[in-house]
Amino acid sequence: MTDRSQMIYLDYAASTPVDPWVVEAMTALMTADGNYSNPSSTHAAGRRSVEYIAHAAGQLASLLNTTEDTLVWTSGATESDNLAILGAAYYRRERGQHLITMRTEHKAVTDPFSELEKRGFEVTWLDSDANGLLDIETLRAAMREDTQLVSIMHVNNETGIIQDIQSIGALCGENDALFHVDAAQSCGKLPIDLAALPVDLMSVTAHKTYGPKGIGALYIADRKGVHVEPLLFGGGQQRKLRPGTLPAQQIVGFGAAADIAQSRINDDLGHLTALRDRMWAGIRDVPGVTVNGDIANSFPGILNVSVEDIEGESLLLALEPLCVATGSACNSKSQEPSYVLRALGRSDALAQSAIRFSFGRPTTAADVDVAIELYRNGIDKLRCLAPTRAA
Amino acid sequence: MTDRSQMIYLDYAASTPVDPWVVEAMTALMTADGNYSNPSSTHAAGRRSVEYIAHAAGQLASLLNTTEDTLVWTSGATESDNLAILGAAYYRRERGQHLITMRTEHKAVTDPFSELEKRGFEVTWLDSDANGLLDIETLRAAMREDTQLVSIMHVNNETGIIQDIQSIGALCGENDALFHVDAAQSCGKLPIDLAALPVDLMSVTAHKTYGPKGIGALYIADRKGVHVEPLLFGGGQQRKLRPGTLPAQQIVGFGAAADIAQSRINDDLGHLTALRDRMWAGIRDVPGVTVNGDIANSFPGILNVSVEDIEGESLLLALEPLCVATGSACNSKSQEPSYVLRALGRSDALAQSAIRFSFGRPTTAADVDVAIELYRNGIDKLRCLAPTRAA
Amino acid sequence: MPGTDARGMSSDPYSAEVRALFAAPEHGGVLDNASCAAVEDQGVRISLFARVEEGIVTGLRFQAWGCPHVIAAAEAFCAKSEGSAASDLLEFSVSGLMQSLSVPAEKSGRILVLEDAVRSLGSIVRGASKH
Amino acid sequence: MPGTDARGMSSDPYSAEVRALFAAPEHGGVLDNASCAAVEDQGVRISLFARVEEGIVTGLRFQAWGCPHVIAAAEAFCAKSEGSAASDLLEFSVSGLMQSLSVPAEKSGRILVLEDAVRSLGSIVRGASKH
Ligand SMILES: Cc1ncc(COP(=O)(O)O)c(C=O)c1O
Ligand SMILES: Cc1ncc(COP(=O)(O)O)c(C=O)c1O
Repeated sequence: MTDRSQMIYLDYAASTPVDPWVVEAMTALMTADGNYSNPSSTHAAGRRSVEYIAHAAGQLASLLNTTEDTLVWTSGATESDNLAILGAAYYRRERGQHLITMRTEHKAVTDPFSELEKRGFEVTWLDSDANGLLDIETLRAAMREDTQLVSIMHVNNETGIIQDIQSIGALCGENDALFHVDAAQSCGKLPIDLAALPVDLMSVTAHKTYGPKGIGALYIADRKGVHVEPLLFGGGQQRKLRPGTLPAQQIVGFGAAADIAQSRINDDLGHLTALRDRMWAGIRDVPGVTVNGDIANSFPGILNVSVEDIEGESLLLALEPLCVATGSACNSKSQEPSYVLRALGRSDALAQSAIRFSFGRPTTAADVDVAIELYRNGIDKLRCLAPTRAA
Repeated sequence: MTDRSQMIYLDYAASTPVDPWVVEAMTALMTADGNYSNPSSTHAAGRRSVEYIAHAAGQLASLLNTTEDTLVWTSGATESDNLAILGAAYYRRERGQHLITMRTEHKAVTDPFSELEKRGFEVTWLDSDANGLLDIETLRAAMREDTQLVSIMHVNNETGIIQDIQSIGALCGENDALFHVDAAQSCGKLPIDLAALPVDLMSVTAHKTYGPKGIGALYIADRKGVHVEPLLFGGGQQRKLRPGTLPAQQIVGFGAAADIAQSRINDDLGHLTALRDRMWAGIRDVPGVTVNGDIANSFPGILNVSVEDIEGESLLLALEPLCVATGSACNSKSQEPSYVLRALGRSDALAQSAIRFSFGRPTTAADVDVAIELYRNGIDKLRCLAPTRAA
Repeated sequence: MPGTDARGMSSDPYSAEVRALFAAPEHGGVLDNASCAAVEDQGVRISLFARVEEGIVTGLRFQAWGCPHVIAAAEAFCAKSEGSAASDLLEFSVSGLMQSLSVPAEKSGRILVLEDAVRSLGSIVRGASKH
Repeated sequence: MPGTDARGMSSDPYSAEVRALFAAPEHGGVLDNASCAAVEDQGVRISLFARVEEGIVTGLRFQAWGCPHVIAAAEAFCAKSEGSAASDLLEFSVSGLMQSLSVPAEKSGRILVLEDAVRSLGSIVRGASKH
């Protein structure tokens, strides 16, 4: 068994620890003193709870440079993606039933689109270039009169590649198609200015940025024609867009996490860039190693590398006690090679050897050095063990 | 402004404080040590997270006397109700499109049914007797060949009335209709034995029983023909019934709350009964006061009373610093008289004067005595202020 | 924040002044040997009692059945109008009270019942003084 | 718990024995002047090297490309079979290893590649000794 005391967590793209200050803010909403009250209640305690929530909304709105009333709380980016995609598709179904997305999106986006296909909508699945980037001309060519929704993620969860949501959004605007962005991996990590970006709907989640799991939000631009139909019904909470007792402690946790992120986003990026560059410098000369994605155009918290002729599962075990991912966390239990890497044109074998190192605030250069050593040694060992092809 | 130091919270049916032990269990899942890992990850940290979740599932399953694999985690009872009602209606739509529920259900039940009506399903809305109880013969008369789903709550959130889910379930079984129970108000508070009860689907939530807000579960009986279609898509979590990164700290909080509830359910009931009886004894001689519901057949944590010729909003203000509810928390922002009380045949005026006192573990006899005094004094004062009708 | 369905609802529905007036309505009650006007409308009941001496309102009392804003407005009216000219009652308007008590717009119908009552009291007083 | 999509997946996918064998595969490598059998199938490659003296397997080495269970199984086979009769190789079955290493059922195809390699080694050894 892995000795936990020496476990090195390099899977921050899957989830992050919750900042202690966030935990403190959450705790204050759970115990004693009436702060635990139901925000739907009219009495003093309920109003207090509402004030906390409003404050948190202000914090998240500030991070994204938008206003509180554009935000709907959800249980996470998966629900936000569903609310955006199913909700907008139905809201605008009279206008047209053509939808566009990419093959390299997260399952929380591809699965709702597949469901819509089953229900009679038509979906165009765009390919990226070999680095995972969407060519704007590919999108332009796919646009139709009846295209009503385009969904392209900001930062890819497997490769870290950053899409040009500014240009994509502009193109969507010209075609009167709504533009949804899954920003689960970028919220709190890359600057996002919703006042300036031509984005209609954006999904965010707290647990990728030192907030709690199980709380997210959907941004719905305050513009004519931008709206979604709800997926859940009951109570009147959140203008009927998303009912249910508001989980005040979760929301306050997200708000606090957003506040912290805003104050240190540049420092974080500097820290992550240094770690990612150190890691890549340490392994780039390993024979057969390649980056999945494009370092020059990536969120620096993620480095995804494949290596030739190495079996991925054995490599992963050889890397213990590193906690890293193969494929994305959400799919990594299946032994299938990542569909995202396959979509970039990687062979099954290469995709299968992919390791996603992802770094976070607590990661140190020493952690990275251990990771480098384990990666090099692991590959050496497995190569020594492997039959020489000629044998 | 209310002085918070003397605020007396008697709104435990709206939400409860989180037990400190639960908070501790949650905190352990959020900070350091790898416990914050994504349960979808395959590495050691991810597996640890999964183990915590499995343990919590065991705790909730034990409280309800069922097995872990009948439980699907959701964001609360609102989502569970939606998943059960929309999910079962669509799953069984080939079989029949007739559904049955009651007018006195929570909005989280009535609103999904109203939505289904808009989508072409047929809903029979049953009336209760004057106490809020469903007469089994009323249900029998409503049953049809094509009835595929019946949804009746266990404990009513406004009146505390307890429905006979054993008999209702048996009748549903005879008619091959699925039976869904909204147990948001009874889970952890009344004994529930799912191994013995003829219930197919049951919604529960943590925040009404000293757990965190924003986490619930749907019980789906492990019986042929009992199934729901998912509302959300993405990832493979929870057998594709409800995707999204599992909010481990929330689940662990629910588990811990369930564990505590199981160990003290009888003591809690004794405590609440004593408080409720004390409260009622202290106000029953106020002229014109009546119970909404039926004390003999109610969950003792709730006492809902109306009083003749008193304006409800002024009564509520006169009761400060008590935190109590008029109508249910979820609707109390609208000034409409409670639709639940209207459905029991209360006049608008009587419904409008309704105050729901609800008690919890921290409530003391002294709290109740203050509540009695404030209630009596408030009514006296308002009656003195009111014009004599003859004037 | 739609997040809360609480835009405009997150704050205390009652201003400090409304709370104070509601908590201690010093002019609540009846006045013997006085003119009285009673109005019932919008689910609100208001009775006003006035003693007028030489064209001046020397005593005012109210009874009210209604929400806290109605009670507070009635109290505020009485407190302010004692000592003023009886003829002013006829021109009384609640708009000043609506503002100073921050009465939410949806309650304006109820508060107008007070205006009706005051004006009706004004005519009664004028009628009485004509005798 | 469907709650976790983790039924049967919540526990460590590797037994302590698999971990130990994978961490230190003492029989990994080649053997000079030895018989050799190589099989490639199911995305798995295995080469086995055996030195046989008087019908007894006196030395065994393996090379493998595959998942940890494949490597662990190859190592376990080598460790156990050194010193046994060469003729046993022909009857070798992986079912014992599958069980003792708790190999998940979906991987049985890959482990069978080891069985093929061992039996093929058995025939080669027999052929060689007939000379
Ligand atoms: C790009 C992306 N979208 C959506 C999600 C789902 O987010 P959540 O776990 O909050 O449901 C994730 C992570 O799991 C992600 O990386
Ligand atoms: C009977 C009933 N059903 C459903 C709900 C909704 O539960 P949740 O707040 O967990 O969404 C509540 C409480 O709000 C309730 O009392």
